[in-house]
Amino acid sequence: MSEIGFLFAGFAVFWAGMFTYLVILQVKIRNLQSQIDLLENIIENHDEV
Amino acid sequence: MNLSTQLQIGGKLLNANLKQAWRDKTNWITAGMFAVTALLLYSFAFNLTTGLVRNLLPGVIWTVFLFSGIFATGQSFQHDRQNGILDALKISPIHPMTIYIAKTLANILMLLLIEFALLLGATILFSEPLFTPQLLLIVTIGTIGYTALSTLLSAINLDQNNGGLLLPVLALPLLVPLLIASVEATSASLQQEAGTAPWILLLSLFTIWSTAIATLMFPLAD
Amino acid sequence: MQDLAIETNCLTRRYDGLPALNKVSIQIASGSRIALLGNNGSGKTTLLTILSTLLQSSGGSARILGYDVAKKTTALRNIIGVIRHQPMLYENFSPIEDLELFAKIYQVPDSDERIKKLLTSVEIWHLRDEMIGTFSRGQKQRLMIAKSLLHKPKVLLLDEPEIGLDQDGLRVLDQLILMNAEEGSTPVTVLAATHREERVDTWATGFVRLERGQIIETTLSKDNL
Amino acid sequence: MNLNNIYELRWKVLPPLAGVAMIGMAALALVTAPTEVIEGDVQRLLYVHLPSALASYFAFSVTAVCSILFLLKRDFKWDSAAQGAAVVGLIFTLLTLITGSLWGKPIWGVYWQWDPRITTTLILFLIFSAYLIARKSSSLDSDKSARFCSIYAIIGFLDIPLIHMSVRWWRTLHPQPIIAKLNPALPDEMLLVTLFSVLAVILVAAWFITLGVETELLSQRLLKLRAIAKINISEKS
Repeated sequence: MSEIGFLFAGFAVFWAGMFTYLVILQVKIRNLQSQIDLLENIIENHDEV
Repeated sequence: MNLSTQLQIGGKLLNANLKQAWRDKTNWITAGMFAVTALLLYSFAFNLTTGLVRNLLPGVIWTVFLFSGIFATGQSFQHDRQNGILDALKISPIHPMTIYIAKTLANILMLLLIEFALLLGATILFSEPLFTPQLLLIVTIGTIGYTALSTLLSAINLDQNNGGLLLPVLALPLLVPLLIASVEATSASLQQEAGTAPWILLLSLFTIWSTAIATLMFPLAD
Repeated sequence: MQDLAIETNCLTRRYDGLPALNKVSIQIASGSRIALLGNNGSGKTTLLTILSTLLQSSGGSARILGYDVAKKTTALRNIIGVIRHQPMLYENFSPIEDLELFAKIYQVPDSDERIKKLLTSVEIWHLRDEMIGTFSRGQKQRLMIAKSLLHKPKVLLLDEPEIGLDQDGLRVLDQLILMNAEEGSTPVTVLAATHREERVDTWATGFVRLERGQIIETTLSKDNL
Repeated sequence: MNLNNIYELRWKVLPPLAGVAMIGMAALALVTAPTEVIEGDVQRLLYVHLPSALASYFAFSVTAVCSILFLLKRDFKWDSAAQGAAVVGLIFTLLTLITGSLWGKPIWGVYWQWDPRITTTLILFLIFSAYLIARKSSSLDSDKSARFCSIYAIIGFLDIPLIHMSVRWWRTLHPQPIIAKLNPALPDEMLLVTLFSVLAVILVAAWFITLGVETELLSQRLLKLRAIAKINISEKS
């Protein structure tokens, strides 16, 4: 691999790592939020009954 | 409660811990057995009878000591927790630090007994002068260091099912400086070359540091 | 007015988000003997564990004879005697060895006398040099009764003290702890969780009933003291 | 304006700021910064490598501080914060190690060198991996596990100087081929770019930490809601 290759690989890994983590976190938060909303709905409706 | 009564009680508790360890030897015999087996295995794998012994011995000694020691002490509070003694001590007016120090000291004494016996055995088996004052000092300091940490970690059970097994593995990364310092000090001591001093210094530093931290942390772990 | 021995204020404890104890407020007068009733999982053990300073509450406060339980002071620990579900004994010690250690820890004066007297009262003096590990549950429980009284506590926190005891053992329990009949002792406040509701009338001066971590019924009558 | 208000601004301020800083950093590192005379273009990896290392230290110190706060206050939000920060720290440690090896191959000829700093970083990685394994393998709401892990994190963090010292002595007291790690005083321009990169990556790390903490807090909340739902359902039946 040429020097530029190593440089490119390093930056690629760096950016890719950050983006991946960001995406994973966003998906996780969205999932958690939707589950929480669902449960809150259930609990509220339950109280009315 | 003042310091002198606390010391007296600590002494009593240390005595009780030692008595308990002596009567229920399972843990310690297991640790000893593990150490002997590991030593045997190493002697076959590395062919320790050749002249290269000196280079390998420090690593061999310390991996054996560290693993057997952590496995034995990692369970040390387990027993007290199971029969409720830890609770009995916690609700008593005794200071948590005293509980911790008494337990750690008992562990150290039991481990030193095993380790010195092993050193004596290894001296005969490998015909290397392993029972020297300097080496005994290094082993003692190192043992105090790792026992202080592993006893603290054993005080809190992580989870009923896997805590006991997970614990020794978790303790190892924290003990890297100790392992490096002990191995290097031992190696320097065996080769009788200059350079033992800085390693003993680092080892002592680690031991003082970990003992202090662990003693301060124990009440918080309560 | 009588002093309060045990006082809790909105005491709460949660496990995994579930409240095991939910805003429990009780006031127990000094010298009264209160039975803590309720089904399994109603929060009895949790309440007793918090009061014996072994567990942090998630909210609210608790005081024993004016000492804040959360502060876990030596003074507080010197005045409570505890029997938990599980015996708290060195399995490979003899009763004498076990009690001697704890007599030292609690700085009990004339400890040899005291130990002998207690072991005789719970009727296991003849077992004094046997290993505790070989004891039956009932024998261990008798030893626990002796151990909890060792330092003459002012407040007793008992979690099902009847476990393992035979008729004879129950009599010992009643005499020593529940009826406060130990010789020469000042009245002790007792809070005891129990399932043996038929026995409550014989010793209790009042009761607290818990359900799902909340008090559903109390009778803390002070008049029949 | 108190601390809470500042923290409320995190979603408005951190993402755009971090994003702009990162793009600026890429431009500066790849285009503006002069090519290093000896190492050539590979040297530009320094602009992601060094900031990553600093960001990981930053994250782990957040973990340690939050662990202390948890032990003192016994409030699970500090436990969540410690966990969230530990994950971010691990990611940046990993990035540090990877970019370091990619720099090491053309310069040293090998990907891995048992150099004091690399070894210390690796051990740091192991310690906080162990921390996360311990934390995730036990109940999220368990007081005991949280206490154990807090203590572990604090000891691990305080271990760093000792690890570094021991590894350094270990490496330098041994006779071995000297590998020149040429790090002459950086020229002014490079220094500026480096400082800017550090700032950018720390901003990103802060943003990630807030996101990570948010995830942990939501998990805690979900746990509580599940418990409440369970009670409600059992009351109904």
